[in-house]
This record gives sequence, C-alpha cells and structure tokens, in this order.
Amino acid sequence: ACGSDSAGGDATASDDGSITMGFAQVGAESGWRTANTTSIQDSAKEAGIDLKFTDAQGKQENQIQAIRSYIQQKVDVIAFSPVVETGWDAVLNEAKAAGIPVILTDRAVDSKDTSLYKTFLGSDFVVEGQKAGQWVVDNADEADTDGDGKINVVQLEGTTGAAPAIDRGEGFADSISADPSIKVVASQTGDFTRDGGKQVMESFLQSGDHIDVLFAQNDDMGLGAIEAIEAAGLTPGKDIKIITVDAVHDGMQALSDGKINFIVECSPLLGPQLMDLAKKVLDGEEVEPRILTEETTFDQAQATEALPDRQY
Amino acid sequence: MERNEMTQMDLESSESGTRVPADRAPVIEMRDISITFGRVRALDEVSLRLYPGEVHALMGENGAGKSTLIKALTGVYSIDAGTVLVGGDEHAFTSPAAAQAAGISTVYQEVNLLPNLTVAENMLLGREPRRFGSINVRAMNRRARERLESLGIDIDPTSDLGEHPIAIQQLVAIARAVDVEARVLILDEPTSSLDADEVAKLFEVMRRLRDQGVAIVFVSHFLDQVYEIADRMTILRNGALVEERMVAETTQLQLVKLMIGRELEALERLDREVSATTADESGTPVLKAVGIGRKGSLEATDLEVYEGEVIGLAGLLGSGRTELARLLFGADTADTGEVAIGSSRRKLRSPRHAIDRNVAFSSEDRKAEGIVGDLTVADNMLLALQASRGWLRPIPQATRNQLVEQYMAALDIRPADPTALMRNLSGGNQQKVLLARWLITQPDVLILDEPTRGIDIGAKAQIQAKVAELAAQGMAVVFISAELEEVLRLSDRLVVMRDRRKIDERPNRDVSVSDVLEIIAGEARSEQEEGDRA
Amino acid sequence: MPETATLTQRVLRHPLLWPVLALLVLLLINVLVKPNFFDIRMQDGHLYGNLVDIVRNSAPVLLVALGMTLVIATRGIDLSVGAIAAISAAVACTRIVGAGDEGALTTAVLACTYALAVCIVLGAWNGFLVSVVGIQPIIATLILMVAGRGISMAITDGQITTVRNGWFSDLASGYVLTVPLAFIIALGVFALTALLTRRTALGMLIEAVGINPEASRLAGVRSRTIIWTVYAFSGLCAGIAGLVIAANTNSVNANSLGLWIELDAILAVVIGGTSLAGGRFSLTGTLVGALFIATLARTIPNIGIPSELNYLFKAVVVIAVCLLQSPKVRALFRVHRRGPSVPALAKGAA
Amino acid sequence: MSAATASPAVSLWDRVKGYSPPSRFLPVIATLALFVGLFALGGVRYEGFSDPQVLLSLLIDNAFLIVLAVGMTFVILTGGIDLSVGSVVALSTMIAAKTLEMGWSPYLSMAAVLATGTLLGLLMGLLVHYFDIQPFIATLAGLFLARGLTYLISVESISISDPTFTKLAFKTVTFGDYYLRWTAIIALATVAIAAYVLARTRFGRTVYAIGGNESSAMLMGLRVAFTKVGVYVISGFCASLGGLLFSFYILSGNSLHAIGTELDAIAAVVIGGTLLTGGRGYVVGSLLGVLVLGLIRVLISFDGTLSSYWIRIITGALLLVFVVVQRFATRRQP
Ligand SMILES: Nc1ncnc2c1ncn2[C@@H]1O[C@H](COP(=O)(O)OP(=O)(O)OP(=O)(O)O)[C@@H](O)[C@H]1O
Ligand SMILES: Nc1ncnc2c1ncn2[C@@H]1O[C@H](COP(=O)(O)OP(=O)(O)OP(=O)(O)O)[C@@H](O)[C@H]1O
Ligand SMILES: [Mg+2]
Ligand SMILES: [Mg+2]
Repeated sequence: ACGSDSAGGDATASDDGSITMGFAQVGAESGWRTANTTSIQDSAKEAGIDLKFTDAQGKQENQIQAIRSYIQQKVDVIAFSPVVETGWDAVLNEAKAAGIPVILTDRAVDSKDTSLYKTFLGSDFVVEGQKAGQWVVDNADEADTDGDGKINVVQLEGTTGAAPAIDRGEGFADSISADPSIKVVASQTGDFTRDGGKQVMESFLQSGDHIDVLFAQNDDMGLGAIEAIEAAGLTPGKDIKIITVDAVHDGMQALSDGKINFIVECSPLLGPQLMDLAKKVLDGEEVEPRILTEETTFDQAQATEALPDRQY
Repeated sequence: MERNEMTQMDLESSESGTRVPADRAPVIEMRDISITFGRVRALDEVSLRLYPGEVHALMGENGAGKSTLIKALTGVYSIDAGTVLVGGDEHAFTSPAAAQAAGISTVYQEVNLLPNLTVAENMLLGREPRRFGSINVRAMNRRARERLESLGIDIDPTSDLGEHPIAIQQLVAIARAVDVEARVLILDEPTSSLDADEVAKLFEVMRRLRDQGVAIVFVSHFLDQVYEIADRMTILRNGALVEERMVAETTQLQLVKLMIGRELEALERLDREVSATTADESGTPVLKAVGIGRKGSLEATDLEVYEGEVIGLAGLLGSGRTELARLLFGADTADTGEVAIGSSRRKLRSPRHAIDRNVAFSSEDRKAEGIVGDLTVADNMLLALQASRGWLRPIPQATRNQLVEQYMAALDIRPADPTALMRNLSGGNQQKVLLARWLITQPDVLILDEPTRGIDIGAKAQIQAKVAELAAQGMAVVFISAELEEVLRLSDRLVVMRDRRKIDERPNRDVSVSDVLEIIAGEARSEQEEGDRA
Repeated sequence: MPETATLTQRVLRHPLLWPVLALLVLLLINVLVKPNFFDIRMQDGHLYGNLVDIVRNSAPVLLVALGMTLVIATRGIDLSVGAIAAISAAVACTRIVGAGDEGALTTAVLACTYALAVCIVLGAWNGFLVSVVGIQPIIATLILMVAGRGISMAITDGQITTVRNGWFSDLASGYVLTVPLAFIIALGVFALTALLTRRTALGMLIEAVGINPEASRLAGVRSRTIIWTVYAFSGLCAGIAGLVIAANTNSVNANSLGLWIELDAILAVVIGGTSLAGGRFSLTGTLVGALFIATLARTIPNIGIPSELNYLFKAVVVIAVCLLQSPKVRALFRVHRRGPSVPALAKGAA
Repeated sequence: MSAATASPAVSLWDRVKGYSPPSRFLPVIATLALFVGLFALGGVRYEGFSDPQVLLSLLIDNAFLIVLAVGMTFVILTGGIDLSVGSVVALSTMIAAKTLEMGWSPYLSMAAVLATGTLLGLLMGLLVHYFDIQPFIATLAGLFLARGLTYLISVESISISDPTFTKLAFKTVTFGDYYLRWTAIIALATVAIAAYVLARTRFGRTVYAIGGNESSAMLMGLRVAFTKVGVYVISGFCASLGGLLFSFYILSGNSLHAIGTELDAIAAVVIGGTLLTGGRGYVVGSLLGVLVLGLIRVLISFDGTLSSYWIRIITGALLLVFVVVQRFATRRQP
C-alpha cells in the first residue's frame, strides 16, 4: 500500500477526459480516518481526478444521501467507506441503474448481489485481531510478566457495535484460544479514544489482579492506557505487555520507545490505490473483486526503523 | 326586589341563628375541613353550606383561606380532614375535571387561562362544538362571540387571549365559567379589576343563573358588591370559620368586625385634602411625557407629573390607562414621543432607564408580571432595590432584615415569614409584597396600576393612606384603579381616558363618579355626532 | 428527645439527601462487588486508589456542569460545551506545540490563557444569540455545537495533536498535597462560583430571571447582561474542562474530546436537584451530581459489566435515581405525614 | 397584527392586498420562504440541483426524520422533550431485523416494532406525569434503555432480506420521470394526520393548552394526565414508525443506527417555529424544519469541495443565517 504506485499516468476514459469521483466518507472520528481522507484528497489531486467529497458525520443515512446526490450530479465513479456492512442495496441499485460504477473502500457491504459494486479495497479486521493474538501465543513466555504460568489479558474494545471492534475482538479471541494459559480477564469499551482507554485502564489496574498483557483495539486507547499504567507506578511494555492495532505515528513512537510491544498495521493510505482502481474501472479493465491493502506488523526494532518516514 | 323577599320568606330559623331555606337541601356541604401546608394551617375545621338558588359570599381578609377552601372543594388540594357532601352524598373530588363533571364551574382567583390560545378556545376548551368528531371552528367562534356579546365584551374571539389586558382576560374566564350548565358556580374575586359597567353586567348574569336555581359562591373585597348581590355569607378569619350569616341582617360595620376581629377605625374616611401647592403646577414636572404613543394601543398623549401630587387615571376597560403607564415606565417602547424625567429627556427603551431615574411601576398583572413565584417573600421584596444596586453590591444582611421587617409590618403582610415562597402567599398578600418592592426603592415617581387589586378592605385603607402619606412627603404618584371612587378619593388631578387617548384633565375638586362618567359619555356622544355628520 | 428529632427531620427534608443517598448506594454496590474498592495507598508521593480516580475524573464534568447550572437557572441550556471544550484544548495544544520552548511553564500558562479567552468569547457569542437576537437557547447553542467541532478540527487539522509539557500535563495528572490538581481546580471554580452567586446578589438575580423573566425585567433586572454573562461563564467552564481533558492524555482529538459531555453535565445538574425549567439552583447538588456521574463511569468497568450492557445499566441507574428524587415516591416513604397534594401547581407558577 | 377587519365597502382586491397572515403563522411562513430561498441559491450555484428529483429525494431520504419530528412536535408543544427517539429508531431496526431473522412474519414483525416503541413511550409518559420526573431525564433514561436493548438483541448488524420488506422498501410512485418512495408518502400522511389531530381534536387542543400553562389547563378541567402521557405515547409510536421507515430505507438492524438523531429531530421542530417552552407551533413547520436541515446537507454534498471540518463549520453557519433571518422575519413589535 504505502504509496507504492501513486502517480496515475495518462488521462483516462470519460467524455472530456476528466474524471469526477464522488467520495462519501464516514466521518472524521479519528486520526486514522483523517489520514485516510487526506490520502484520498491528495492522491485525487495528483491523479488529476475531480473529487467530490462528503463527510457523513458518522451516519449511514447521510452517506446514502450523499451518494444519491452524486448520482444526481452524474459523477463518473462513486467510492465510499460504508459505516456498516448492511443496508446499501437500494442506493447501489440506483447507482447501477444510472450506470455509475461503485468502489468500496475500507469496509465491505454484505450485499448478495456482487454486481452492485466493482471492487472492495481495504483491510481485514479479523486478520488484524488474529495477528495480535498470534503475537501473544508466540511470545507466551515473555508475555507472562509475573511468571505464574498464566497470562492474564485485559482488552480495550472499540466502540461497541462498530465493525472493527467486533472483528478485531473476534480475531484475537480466535488466536489465543490456541493456548489455554492465555485468558481475557477483563474487557471493556474505551470508545477508540485515549481518554476512554485511560479511564478504563485505571479501573483495570485498581482491581488488584495481576495483568500480563493489554490488547488495545487501536493505538489511541493503548496510548491512553500507557498513561494510566505509568500513573500506577508500573512500566508499560515491561510490567504489562501492550499490543495495539493501527500504527499511527504516536503509536509507532511509543513502540519505538519500548512502551508498546507490538503493533498490527491498519493502513489508512488507500488514496493512490483507489485512484488507480477508479481509472482501471472507467477504462473497462477487469479488477479483482477484493483487494487487500498491504499491511504488516511492527515490533519495537521495526518501528524504530520505520518511524522516520511514517506519513501519519 | 321581589325575589329577595321571597327568599326571606322561605327562610326559617336554624339552631345556629342563621336561616336556611327549609324546603331545599344543600347542593354542597363541607364539614370541618382542615388543610395544612407545611407549618401553615390554612383551614381549620371550616364548614360551608351551599343551597341552590342562592348567592353565597365567602368573606375574609387576605389570607383568611377563601381561595384554599374553594380549591379544597374543587379537588385542587386534597383535604387533610373533614368531609364534603355533594347532593347529600359524601364525595371528594380528586381533580378540577371531576368537579366540573359534577357540575361545579369555577373561576379561580388568578386568571387561569391560556395566553397562547384564542379567546374562543379559552372559553370552550374541553367542550368545543364538534362535527363528526372534529372541532367545528366556525361554530366555536360563533358561540364564543355570542357569549361574549351577552356579557357585553366586544373583542374578536379569534384573537390570542394573551393580547388582551388582564381585565378582559378576567371577563373571558367568567364567560367560560358561565357558559356551562352548572349546578354550582364559584367566582373567586371575579371583579377585582372590572369597572362598574362590567360588574353590573356580571351581576345581571349571576342573578339570572341564581333564579334558575344555580348555587353561586362569590368572593370579593368590595363590600358594596357583596351587599348588592349576595344572600348569605360565610365569614372566615385566619383559616377558621367565624360565622355563617344572612347578608341582609348584617351591617357593613358588623361584617368588617367579624372579618378582622376588631373595629376598623377610619374606614372610608380618607378625606385627603387636595393639596394646593402641587395642584397649581408650578415649577418643573418630575416626569413629563410629550406626545407619547404606540401604534394600536395608545394615541399620542401628553402628561406632566409634579412632585407631591397624585394623578388619577380614570377610564373604562381598555381605555389605555395601562398602556400609558407602561410607556411612562419604558415597559413598552413608544413609537412616538419621548419622556423627560427630571432633567434628562429621552426615549425610554427599557424599564431600567426609568428605574435609574427613580421611577417605579407596579403592574396590574401580578401573576405574569409581578411575582417571582419560586423566590422567597424577602427576595421578592428586595428585587427591585437589588437590581438597581447591581449584582456586585448585595444588600447587607442587617439592612435586608430591617427593610423586610419594616415593610412586612407596615403593610401587614401575612404570614410574616420572609422565607415563605412567594407563590404560596394569598393573592392579596402577594400584591402587598409587590407594593413593598417599589416602596423600598424610594422612587420619585411611583406608577401604580391597580395596586389594590384583590386587597381586603382593611389593607386597602392602609395602602391608600400610605399613598397619601408618600405624596405628602413629595413623591409623585400615578394611580390607576378600576374603582373610580378610589381614584377620586386619592388623586389631586384627574386624567380621563377613553378609546386609547386622553380626553380630559382637570384638578380633582369636587369631581364625582357621575361627573367622570359624564365626561366619558359626553365624549362618546360628540364622537357619535361627528360620525353621523360624516 | 426533641433535639435529635428535629435534626433527623432536617436531614430528611434536605434537598441534597436523595442525591447523596444515591451516590452512597452506588459506592456501596462497588464495595460489595470489589471489597478493595475503597483502598487508598500512597504512590510516588500522592494518593492512589479508585476514589482518587473518581474524584479526579469528575473534574471535567463538574466544571462543565457548574456553568450549565447557571445557564439552566436562567431557563436556558448550553449544548455547545463539548465543542467549546474541544476548541479550548485544540487552541492550547497547538499553541504549546507551536511555541519555541514546548516544555516551559510560561508556554503552558500563555497557551491556556489564550485558549480560555477564546472560550469566553465563544460563550459570549452564545449569550449574544440568546439574549440579544432572541434565538431559543437550544438552537443558539446547537449552532456552535455543530460548527465548533469543525473549528476545533480546523485548528488541529483533524490530527491528534500530542503535547509534551509537564506543566500542562499536571492539570490532569498533577497532585497538590497528595490531592489531584484537576479536582482542586474544579473545586476552586466551584468555590468561586458559589462565592460569586451566593455572596453577591448574582444568584438571586439569575434565579429571578429564570423564574419570571418578564417580572424581572419590569423590576429593573439587567436580564440581558445576566444571560450574556452566564453563557460566557459556561464557555469559560467548558474551556477549563477541555484543558483538563486534553491534559489527561497529553493530546487533543478534536473529534472525540468532550463528545456528549453536555448530556453528562445536564444529568449532573438535574441529579443535583436543579430543575430544567429554570429558577432555583443548587451548586452543591451539581457537585454531588458530577461525583455521581464519575462514580457511575467507574462502576461499569469495576463491576465488570460487559460493554454491550453499559447502556442498560445506565438506564436502570438513571431511572432509579429519578424515582428516588420524585416527590411522589418520597411521599411513600413518609407515610405518617400526608401533605396536601398540589398537582402541577408547584410548577410553572409564573 | 391580526387579520385586517375590512368594512363591506372595501373591494375584494383591497382585502387581498391588505391581508396579513395571523402572527401565529408567521414562523412557518418565514421558514417556507427561507427554504425556497435556500433552494434557489442551490439551483443557481450547482448544476443538477434544480432538478425536481432533488426535492423528491429530500423527502425520501428524510422520511423517517419527518415522522420523528412529528412525534417530537407533540411532545415539545406540551413543553416537554423526547431524547429517546434516536435510540428507539435503532431498536426498531434491530427488532425488525432480528424477528425477521428468526422467521417471524413481516407483518407480525412490524407490529412488534410499533408495539415496542409505543410501550416505551407510554413508560416515559408515566414517569414524566405520575412521578414528576423531568422529561429531559426520563427520556434520557429512555435513550439509554432503548440503545441498551438494541445491544442486548445483537451487537453485530443484521441485514434484512425478507421479500416483503425489500418489496416495500423499493416500491415507488412515479410522476413522469420522477419518483417518490412510498415511505415518503407515509411520512407526509403522518404529517397530515398529526396536523389534523392538533388542530381539530380536543386532544390536540389540550396539547397546546398544556404547553401554554399546565396548571391553568388542569384548573380548566382538561384531561391533563391523559394528554401528557398521550404525547409521549405518540412520540414513541412515531419513533418506532420512523424506525420502521428507516428499516425499509437501510434494510438492516444495527445498534449504531441513528445516534444523535434526536438532536436533528429537535432542531427541525424548533427551526420550524415551535417554541421549546411549549404552546406554539405547527407540524407543518417541523416538516419544513426537516427539509431545511436536509437541504443544507444536500447543498454541501453538491458542493463537494469542502473538507470534513469545513462541512461542519458551514453547516453551523447556514443554520445560523437561517435562524437569524427567521428570527428577524418573525419578530413582533418589541
Ligand atoms: N400552596 C401553599 N403552600 C403554603 N401555604 C399556602 C399555600 N396556599 C395557600 N397558603 C397559605 O394559606 C393561607 C390562606 O390562603 P388563601 O389563598 O386561601 O387566602 P385568601 O383568603 O384567598 O386570601 P386573598 O383574599 O388574599 O386571596 C395563606 O396564609 C397562604 O399563605
Ligand atoms: N372592551 C375592549 N374591547 C376591545 N379591546 C379592548 C377592550 N378592552 C381593552 N382592549 C384592548 O386593550 C388595550 C388597552 O388596554 P389597557 O390595558 O391599556 O387599558 P386599561 O385602561 O388599562 O384597561 P384595564 O382596566 O384593563 O387595565 C387596547 O389596545 C385594546 O386593544
Ligand atoms: Mg384568595
Ligand atoms: Mg389596565
């Protein structure tokens, strides 16, 4: 992913040569999302695509309205990050009727009629959770910080009901089930925010039970939790091992500083790939129905290495 | 009158000394009713008997418990002890709706209508004429118009109630109450802001209903009105029953004594000397309005107010007295003209401008524009003074106590508890607190719009005496009252208004009520002629 | 013993009885589930324990609720507090990051002062819309609620801005004499508010305006100025709260900072016994209410309620507290004294 | 101020010319005028905006919000407020999705949705009236409760594939080239019925009476208790009906649906000229309020060049301009 093949070559299809893309963003609920938006806006400019952008402020109905207005404006291609998987058939059918191709980014829709969209570009949250869990399984010895043979994990969940929260939790549980000594002793939502993560972690720490590992479903909650851990007089990364998802800049910094032990990347930089796909679709080229973003994982050493050219 | 004699003949002595109609059973009988609010025993074993076809006056000073008794009967308050018999059967109402359903129609003391709805809706809410289940607005407006006309009220039934002055609202409330076929009609101070004409019309209606066999409870602080209309009366004092009596067998003096528990000296004897020094209009006026007016409510009017004089504004309902007072105070902004107070001359934009120049104004609508119900009596009293000092300079505790105590005593406010909540005071006592609010600011000009509204006879004399005293000390007073006698008794100069403009101004020397009515009527006649000529 | 009798009576009649009782019950539940809930120990020279956390975490809600109490007393409501908090944090953090010496005390002080000044202006803007233009408070403040988030995002460019300034961080995590600084600040604002409203005439005038605006106007109360001031104060309080929240994580996320804090604050005010219809207010009640909300937030992870049941639990607690406060339910407790029922008359006396 | 009372000599034309609408309709008229102005602005600025389908889409997209606003109008007219509607929408979609998944008949499922919302409304109404709990708090508890029940049913979203539902969802009424979904027609019908109930039934007039002054209404012997509980029942019903329309719109049940929608509904009602203190306002105003909010969103997506934060700022600014202009247009003589 990370900006490999950015510049789009010669102009493509469409009557007057210019392409108009309507993009309906979910919102701007996190740094991750903002990076995603910026990436799309920047690469559209770079690729010479005229971008119509709407922020649905977290509401599916707003997103649907935006898509509908793109149909009325007769844009060449519509792309959007669905807030939820369900409920898109109606508006996608309208787009299909109007002959406008649709590309999904970041998250799939569960429509049975796969002709409603051309392709889906994005990460797999379940896999992210699995990678995080796998790390605990692989590093079981190190993760058992008090050496009692049992690994007590606490989990900071994302917004209850949100797809990444559900899937990452699922993936994580899936992986750690391989090792019976690993157990999630407490799990509570921190709403994907630092403040939420800190407050919930404070409470976990007060409970008196030993905590070996913290799995935070995004970097922000992990960063908040680090503050709570430090305030409790413990050393994050040593007394409590920390795993997070996303790999935003602050998270990578903490990882490189040794306060986090492992981060699963979830890249927001979908812009270049998206513009590429849009051009291919409009040129009538065949595209894969499912394109995974290239994502990796970082341990502390890798983070130190990667940090200098992190874009977000 | 014929009917009165008949009533007299039907009566026979009962053991208590009062007489009741022998051939009729009471429609309502309240026995030993007690109600306690916190520490206040508002009613203490009070009994009341109501017979069909009588007007029964409920008498007592402010705070005696009249309104509470009425609310106890109609299910607003639940009763602590005692029984209510309706048509001989024990029956306690749990809500005003239940009382209405049983044929008891009530006008409560404060106007309890809805300013956001039209006059017609206010009159007929809950019993609108319907066609196929939906309200027939035309029929409703027609019926409302008829009822208003029969009471001699000339207003558009489709206008919002809130646009009308309090007196009109009171009439609408009465119109609503008499519109139903009721067995019992209760009127708690219905006449407190009505002028003589309106009162006469109301009495006409009351007589007609009485003759149809309706039992009417009537509360008023105007003894003359009571003597004119009522057959029997029940007298309360401090929440306790004093006596039930025939009106015809009680002199006014006796009645007052029963109400207040002692002889009232100097009743009706406020022979204020029209002061020569002020009436000659020498010197500069403390307040001078030039061509002040407001579209739709007052034509351009001039008025000068001199130190130490009482100006009485006389006129009929809706003649524009209230509007003039409000413009003088800046409560409404004038469209034309300006007001000069002392040396400064400007368009008043807000009451503050006036207050800063030592003008005070007490509104006629005490519920909506006077009391701050959830604050204490003390806070209510000191509100205006505090507001003019600004929030940063609170009144020192000692001064507070001293002022509150002083005015509570001076105006005889009951209960004499500065921490009581304003909304729990009886209507008359609230009015006294509002008066105290303005007296405390020691204004140069005091504008009083219906200051004696709902005030008992003793307190009224006190307030009148107070006004006279203040004027003697140099305060200028603008006095408005629906009761012409009162205006005439107090004022040095008389301003007569009609149809939203000033039609006459003269020193109050030997002017009588009929003179004033003559002035108003004369004006009407000349207008009539003009109209005919055109 | 008549002495004790009147004392119990006074306690029973005290308006704060039920909020305090509710708080105690909530704490009791916590202790029953986790017996070590009340444990407090010294940690790095300051107190450490659940109660300390609760007190510290209550600071933002308490601050916002203090301003909200006064706004509500004037019959208003301020929905924009969350957005103002976000703007405050955004301004302060970007200033600190942009300053030459990021870690210096003066940097922190200057940045915070600047941020709070902005918040006062924003609050005054709300006050202007309400008192001068005459827009209904809920809409007037809704405008800033919507736009304010955008403004704070524009300031931070939508990124989470992280600051490294020990002094700033101390706003949330510092301790003075072993007590969390955040709570001391909130208490300080509380004391100041109480002083300003109860030792001067401000409180009474605010209540008068809230109960009967027209009567107050005719009595010469400067209701415009009062309303204006109260909204500006609410803005200031929200601004301080924003700083505390940002300091708590040494970062500002313009999008989530202070999100829905207005609901928590209003809830705190109401639990404290102040009516949303305006008029009489109780600052102490608000204090108890804010502590209640912070305790509730801590109770959920402490007794291990699964995330998906959070809302249900909150619903049950809110309903329980409201029922406790309801005069009707209270009347059931006082069986022997059957007072007269005054249906609806108590309300809307104006 | 009020309608001119013309003397018989005055010609009809003069009367038409001199006609000024009663001041109580002024806010609604101002809202309508501003809505038209806003629409014209969009038409001039953006290509494709003046297409009538834009207006019809506005109705389709906001059908559920219109229904919510109708229920909210009843509550606000009594001086109350209902914060629970957004959560009830989410709960409704979830109940519909779950019951359909469990194989219920679609009609039974719809009935279950409507019954749940109505029941929740009833509960809140009882809390408000019989326990004297402030509406804000009682319905905030309702908000938590409904959202909590949604999570209880399922944390994950469930999609609706029931043929009856999908058929209903896609059913359209066409006018030449233009079309309207029948959900929008239901919403408009709800507005019409509500307008009738408020204007022409005793219940409706009592709603206004309670908003004017509750204690006066009580003293006038009106059915205060019934009406006050009734408005919350209506609001609960409307919320679940809105939820049903939303289910058709989105064909899925999700616990994160409609977060914060109560604010949209309240804003729409207030923008439509209803006083939050109760007693004054019309459902037609609320309909216009919803359309204004929707139009602002459409304007912004037609523009399409704004970044996330500018979208919020401009939304706020447009709202500001709107309410300020409306305020001055309806200002009565001070
Ligand atoms: N809700 C209440 N709470 C506490 N005290 C009350 C309440 N209502 C009335 N009182 C008290 O009960 C007493 C009787 O009041 P009530 O209103 O019946 O007097 P009233 O005879 O009607 O006087 P007025 O002529 O002034 O109207 C007063 O002392 C009043 O302060
Ligand atoms: N009988 C009436 N018919 C029509 N309009 C009336 C009537 N009475 C009052 N009004 C209205 O009241 C306004 C002036 O009333 P204002 O309150 O100034 O009179 P007022 O002399 O103080 O009477 P009140 O005795 O009611 O205090 C007028 O604009 C008029 O619209
Ligand atoms: Mg009375
Ligand atoms: Mg008058």
